[in-house]
Amino acid sequence: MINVGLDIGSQFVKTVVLKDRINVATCVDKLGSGSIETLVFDNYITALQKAGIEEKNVDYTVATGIGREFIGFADIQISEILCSTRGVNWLPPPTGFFLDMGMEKAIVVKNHDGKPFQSFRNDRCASGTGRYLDIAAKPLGLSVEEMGEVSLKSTKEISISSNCAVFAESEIISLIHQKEKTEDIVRAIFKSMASKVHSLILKMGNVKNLTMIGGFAKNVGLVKAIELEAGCEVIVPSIIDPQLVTALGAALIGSENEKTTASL
Amino acid sequence: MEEKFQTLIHSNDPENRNKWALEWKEQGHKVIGLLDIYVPEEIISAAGLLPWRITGTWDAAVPRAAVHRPSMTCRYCTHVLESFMNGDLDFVDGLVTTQIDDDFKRLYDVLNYIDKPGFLHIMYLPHTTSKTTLDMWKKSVNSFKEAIETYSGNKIDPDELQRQVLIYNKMRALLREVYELRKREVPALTGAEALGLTSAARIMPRELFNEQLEQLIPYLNERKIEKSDGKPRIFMGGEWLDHPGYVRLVENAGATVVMDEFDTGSQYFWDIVYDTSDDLLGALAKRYMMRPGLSRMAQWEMQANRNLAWMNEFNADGVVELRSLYSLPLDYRYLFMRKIYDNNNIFYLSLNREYHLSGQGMLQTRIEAFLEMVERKSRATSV
Amino acid sequence: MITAGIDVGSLSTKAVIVADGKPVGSGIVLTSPDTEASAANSMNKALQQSGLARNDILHVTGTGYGRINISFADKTTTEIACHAKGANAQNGLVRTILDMGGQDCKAIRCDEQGRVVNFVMNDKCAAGTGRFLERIADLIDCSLEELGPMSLQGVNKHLPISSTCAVFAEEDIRKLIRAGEDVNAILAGAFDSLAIRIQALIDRVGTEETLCFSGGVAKNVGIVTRLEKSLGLKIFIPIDPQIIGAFGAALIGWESMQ
Amino acid sequence: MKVQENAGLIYIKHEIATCERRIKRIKENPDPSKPQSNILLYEMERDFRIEQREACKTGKPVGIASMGGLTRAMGMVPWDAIMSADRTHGKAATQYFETIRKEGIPEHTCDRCSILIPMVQQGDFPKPQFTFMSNFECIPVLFAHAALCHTMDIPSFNIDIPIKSFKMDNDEEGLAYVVEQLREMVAYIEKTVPGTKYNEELLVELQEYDRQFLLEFRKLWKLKATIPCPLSGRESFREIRLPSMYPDPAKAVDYMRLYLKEIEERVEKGFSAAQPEEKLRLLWSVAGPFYDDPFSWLEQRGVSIPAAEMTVYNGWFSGREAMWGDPWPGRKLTPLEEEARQMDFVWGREGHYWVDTHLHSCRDLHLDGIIYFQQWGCPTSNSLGKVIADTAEKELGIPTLLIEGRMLESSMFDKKDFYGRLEEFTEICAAKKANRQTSP
Repeated sequence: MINVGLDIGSQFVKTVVLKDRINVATCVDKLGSGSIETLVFDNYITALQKAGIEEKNVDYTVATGIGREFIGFADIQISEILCSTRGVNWLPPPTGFFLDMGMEKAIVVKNHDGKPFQSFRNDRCASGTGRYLDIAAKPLGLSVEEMGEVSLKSTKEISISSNCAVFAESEIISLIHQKEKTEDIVRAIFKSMASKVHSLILKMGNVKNLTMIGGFAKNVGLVKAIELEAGCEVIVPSIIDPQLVTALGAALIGSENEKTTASL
Repeated sequence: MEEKFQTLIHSNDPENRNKWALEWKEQGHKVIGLLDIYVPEEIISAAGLLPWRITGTWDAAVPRAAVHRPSMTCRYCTHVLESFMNGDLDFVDGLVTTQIDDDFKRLYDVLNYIDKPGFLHIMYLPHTTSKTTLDMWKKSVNSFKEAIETYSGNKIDPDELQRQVLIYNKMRALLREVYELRKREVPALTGAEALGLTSAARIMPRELFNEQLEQLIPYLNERKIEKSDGKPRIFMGGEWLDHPGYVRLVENAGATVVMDEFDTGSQYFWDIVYDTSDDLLGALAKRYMMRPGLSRMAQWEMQANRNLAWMNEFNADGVVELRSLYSLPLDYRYLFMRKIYDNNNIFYLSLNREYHLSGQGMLQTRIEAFLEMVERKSRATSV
Repeated sequence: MITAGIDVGSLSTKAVIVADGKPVGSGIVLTSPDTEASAANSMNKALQQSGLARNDILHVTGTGYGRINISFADKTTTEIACHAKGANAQNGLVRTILDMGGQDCKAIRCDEQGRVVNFVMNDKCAAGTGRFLERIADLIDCSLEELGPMSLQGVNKHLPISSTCAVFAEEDIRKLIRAGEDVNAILAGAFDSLAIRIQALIDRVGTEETLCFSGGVAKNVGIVTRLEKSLGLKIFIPIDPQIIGAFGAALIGWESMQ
Repeated sequence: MKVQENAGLIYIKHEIATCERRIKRIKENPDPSKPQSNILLYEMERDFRIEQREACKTGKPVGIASMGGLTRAMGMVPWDAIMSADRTHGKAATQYFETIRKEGIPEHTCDRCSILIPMVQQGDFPKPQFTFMSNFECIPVLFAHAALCHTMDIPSFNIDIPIKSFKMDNDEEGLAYVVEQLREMVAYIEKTVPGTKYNEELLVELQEYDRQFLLEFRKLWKLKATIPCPLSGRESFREIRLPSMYPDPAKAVDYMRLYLKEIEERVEKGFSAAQPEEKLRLLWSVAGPFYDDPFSWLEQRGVSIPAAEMTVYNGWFSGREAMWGDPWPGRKLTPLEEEARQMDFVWGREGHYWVDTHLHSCRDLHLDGIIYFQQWGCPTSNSLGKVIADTAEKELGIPTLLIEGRMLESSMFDKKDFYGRLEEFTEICAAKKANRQTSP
C-alpha cells in the first residue's frame, strides 16, 4: 500500500512517501515566488521518483499545512495539528507533549495517543516564533542555521531587554556597536526566544520531556537554550528529519481508515 | 557619611533588596508585601509585621507570569507575579493590596488561585473622595485591621498604633526635609538618589530608617550634586516606577530632576496623619484616601493642581513623564494633563516605557531633544 | 572658522565640514561595528574632499544614535536639533522637517532660525524606517532605489497592508507575494499605508510654508509623491538629504564657537 | 483634532439609514434563517437614534452611559456612546484609529474605549450634558469617559461599588452605600443639568418593563440548552438592551416575546444553526473580532455558539441572578435600591465570580469548550483566561482556547492565523468529546 503525505508550510513544502507504512522517500523544497501548485506537484513527483513509484500506484494522498488548499490532487485535506500529533506519536521515544516551531508559529501540543488534547500557541507577537530569529540574524550577517553553532561558543551572559522583535533588532545593533561578541549576542537572542517557549510549556503544566519538531528543531543552539530555560528534556527525532514529521503524520493518517480521522 | 548614604539609597537594588526583610524574619517576625500606597502601613507595623513594598523582577523575561498575563497588561503586575512564581518572593508571608485598578484586582485573583503567598487580603478602595465613600473606606480599613489581627494573632494595641503613626509621621517629615533640599539651585541629591531613598524607606523597619536618615540629614544639608549649572530642572511624572535607571536616564540626558509625582516617591510620604486624638483609625483612613492620589482616583484636577504647585515650589522648567506600559489610568489621564500643561505653557514630554529597564536608546534621544527645547526657553526667560 | 559635524547613524556615518557656515566637504561611510573608526573614516573622506587638514578644524560636533562613541567630538547634540538646523540653513523657508533614517522616523517643527519648537518620533514599530524599506526590498528582491518607482505603477489596484507593526506588515507582504499578487500593487499598498503613518507624524507637529524631507529615504519618489499629494504642498528635498544631520551639527558647532 | 460638538452627528445619521435599509430588506425579501422580529428591533433602534438626534436639536439633555431607567426618570435621553462604539468596526474603526494614533489617545486599551473619545469629540456622536460611571464598568470604560469629560468639560459623577458583592451576599450595608451615592448623583444632576427632575413613578414603571423583558429573556436561556442549538452565533452575541433604553419600552417587551416565539418554533422544527449537523457546542467569551464573522465559519463546520459571556445581559448572569422585583431577604426594595442592585454585576467582582459564570454556562447549555477572546487592553478579562481554562478542564474536562485579538480595529487581524487557531481548537474539542463519550 502506497501512502503519501504532503505538508505545505509557510516556507517549505514537504512530501513523505510510505510503502506499507514504512518511510521509503521524502522530499523538501523551499517555496519561492513561483506558482505554489506546480512547486508542490514537482515536489510530490520527485519524492515518488526517489521511491521508484509511479503516481498511478499511489493509494491515498493526504495534504496538510497552511497551504493545503493549493493541492487539488490530494484525496483529503487534514488540519496540521491532527497530522503533527499523529506523526509525533509514531516517533520513538513516546512523549506526552511536543513543540512544533516554524517561521510563523510556535505551538506546544498535548499528545493523547496520537490525538491532540490541548495546545498553546505563541501570542500574536512575532517575538515567540522563528521569525524573531530571522529578524535578529540579519544585523549579525548570519543565517539562522549558522546561529545555532555560533551560540555554543558563547562564554559571556548578556541579555536582550526588548520584548519586541523590531526593537530587539535595534538593541542587537547597539550591542554590536558596544563590541559584544557575536556568539554572546546570539546566545542572548536564543535565551530571550526560549523564555517565550518556556511560558508555552508552562501553560501545559508539568512537562518533564517533550519532542521538538519543525525546521527549528534542527537548530542546536535553540534546542539547548530551550532545555536550559524550560528545565525539561527536549527530544529531537533522530529517525526522520524533524521538519517532515507533520507530512509523515499525514501519510500515516492516510494509511489508516480515513473514517477514523476526526477532522471537522 | 557618603558611604552610609550610598548604602542606604541602594537598599532596593536587587542584590540588597531582601536584606532587611530576611533579618526581620530571623528575629521571628513576619513580612507583609505591599504594591500600592493606599494600604495603611501603620496598622501592619502595629501588629509587629514588616510592611515591605514589592519590587517586581527587573529581568526582561517573565515566562511564568506570561502563563496568566498576556503581554498587553500592566507590566508592573506582570513582573510582580513573575517574582511570586519564580520563588524570588517565597520569604514574603502575606500580600495586601487594594483593587486600585482591574490589573491589581486580577493579580490578586491569580495569586489567590495559585495560592501564594499564605496571607492574601484585598481592600476595597473607592476612587472618588466624598464623605460617603470615606465612611465606606473607614470600614474597609477596619476590616483590614481585623484581618491583620487574626493573621498575626496580635490584637492591635491603640497605644502601639499611636506610636507607629508618630514613627511614620516622623519618616514622612524627614523625607520631606530631604526633598526640600531639592528646591535649591544646586540640589543636594539627584532624582535617582531620591528614588533610592524612598524605596529604602518602604522596605526597611521604619524606626531604623528614621535613625539612619536623621544621621544623614546634616551631611545632606552640605551635599551638592555635581554640575547642575544651566541644566533644565525637570519634574518627573509617572507611576509604578521603581527602577532608578529611568531617572538616571533623564539626568544623563542633561536634566536636573528636582521633583516627582511617583507613588514610589513623593506620593508615598508627602501627606502626614493629622488629628490622631480621638478616632485614630479614622484619621489613618483619611490620610490614605483624602489626597490627590494616583491617576486611578477620578479627581484629576486635584492632581493637576498639586503638580502645578510642586513645579512652582521646586522651580521646575518642564515635565518628563514615563508611563509604564498598559497602565491604563495614566494613559487616559495624559489627555487631560496635556491640556493642563499646554494651558500653563509648560513643556510636557510623556513617553511609554517597559517596567524593567529597556529601550534606553529610543528614550534618550527623545528626552535629549526635549531638554534642548526646555533649556532654550528657560535661558530665554531667565535673562 | 572651520567646524565639522559627524552624524553616526545605525546604517551609515556622515561627516560634513563647514567654513563660516558654508559646506566645503562631506563624506559618507557605512557604520561598522567600530563606530569610532567609522566616524574617523567619514571625517577623513570629508577632509580629502575639502582639501583641509585635521588640525584646521576648530570644533567637532557629534550627533546621531552613535554620537556617544565619538571620542574626538567637542560636543554632542541630538539629530533632531541637527536636522532642524541643517534643513533650515539649506532653505530658510523650512519650518517642518521630516527625517527618515535607518531606525526611526521623525517630524520636527522649527522656528525661522532652525531651532526645534516641537517634534514627534515613531515610537511604535519600524514601519516607516529605512530598515523597513530595506527588508521590503529584500522580500521582493529588488534594490532600494527601484521600490519607489515600482510603487507608483501599482496604484490602480489597492491591496491593504494596514498593519502598524513592521513584522506583521512584512508578514502581510509575504502572504500577498505567495498568493501571486502583482509586486507593484503590493508595493503600492505598502507605501500607501506608510504614507498615512508619516502623514500622521507630520500632522502632529503641523506644517507652514516649506516642508523639508531629509535622511536616506528622502530620495524615494514613492513616498515623496504620496506625501505631496496628501499634504497638498511641495516638498523641499536637499541635493544631498543624507548629510543634513551632519551639516546641522557642524553649524551648531560653529554657532557655539561664536 | 478640532473638537466640534454635535457636528454632523454622522454616526446617528448612518445608524438611522442602516435600520431603514434592514427593515426594508426584511419586509421585501425576508431571510427565513433570520428572525422576523428583527423588524421591531430595528424600528426600536431607529426611533432611539431619532430621539437622540432631536434631543441635540431641541437641547433636551442627553446623558448617562448606562441605566436607561434612571436616565429617563431624570428627564434625560440615554447616551450610549460605549455601546455605539461597538458598531463602528470596519472602515469607520480604521479611520478613528488613524485619529487615535495621531492624537496620542491610548490605542492599546479596549478598542471601544479608544474610539469613544474621537467619536464624540469630532461630533459624530452627541456630546452628553452629563455622564455617570461606576467602577464596576472596568478601568478602560471608566477612564475613557473620565478623559472625555475632562477634555470636553462635561459634568460627571462616579459611583463606587464594593468589591465584595452586596448583591450576592444580600449585604444591606453595601446596598445602602450605593443607594446613598445614587441619591447624591440624583441631587447633583438636578443641580447641574438644567431641565432635569427625578420622577420616581416613571422609574417604577420602566423597571417593570425591564422586569417583563428579562422574564422572557430567562426563558430564552433555557431554549439555548436545546440540542441542536436553535440560535445562530450572531444572535447569541447580540448585545441586548433593556426596554428602558428605548423611547417605546412596551415595544421592546413585545419584541422579546415575539423573538422568543420564533425561537420556540425553531425548536419544534428542530432547526440547527450548525451545518450540516451540530457536532460541537462552544461558549464564546468576552468579545470577538466584530469586523469578521467567525460564527458563520464555525457554523459551517458544525459548531454552534449557544451563548456569549460578554456583557450583563448576554450570558448566564441575566439568566440566573436577581433582577428588578426579585426577592431580597426580609423586605421589598425601593426603586433606587433596585437600580443599585443591578449595578453590582459579575464584571466588577472578585475573579471567582467570573470563573463560575463560565462553568455555569457550560453546565447549563451542555457545552464542549470555551473560546476565550483575550481582547487587547481588557485588564478585567485578560489575566483570568488561564484560570478559567484550568478550572474548566478540571471541573468539566472541556478545553478552552485563549485567543488574542482586537474587537474593532482590524489592521492587526491575520485571518489565516486566527482561523488556523480556531480549527486547531475545534479538532481538540472533537477529540476530547469523542474520548468523553467512549470512556464514561
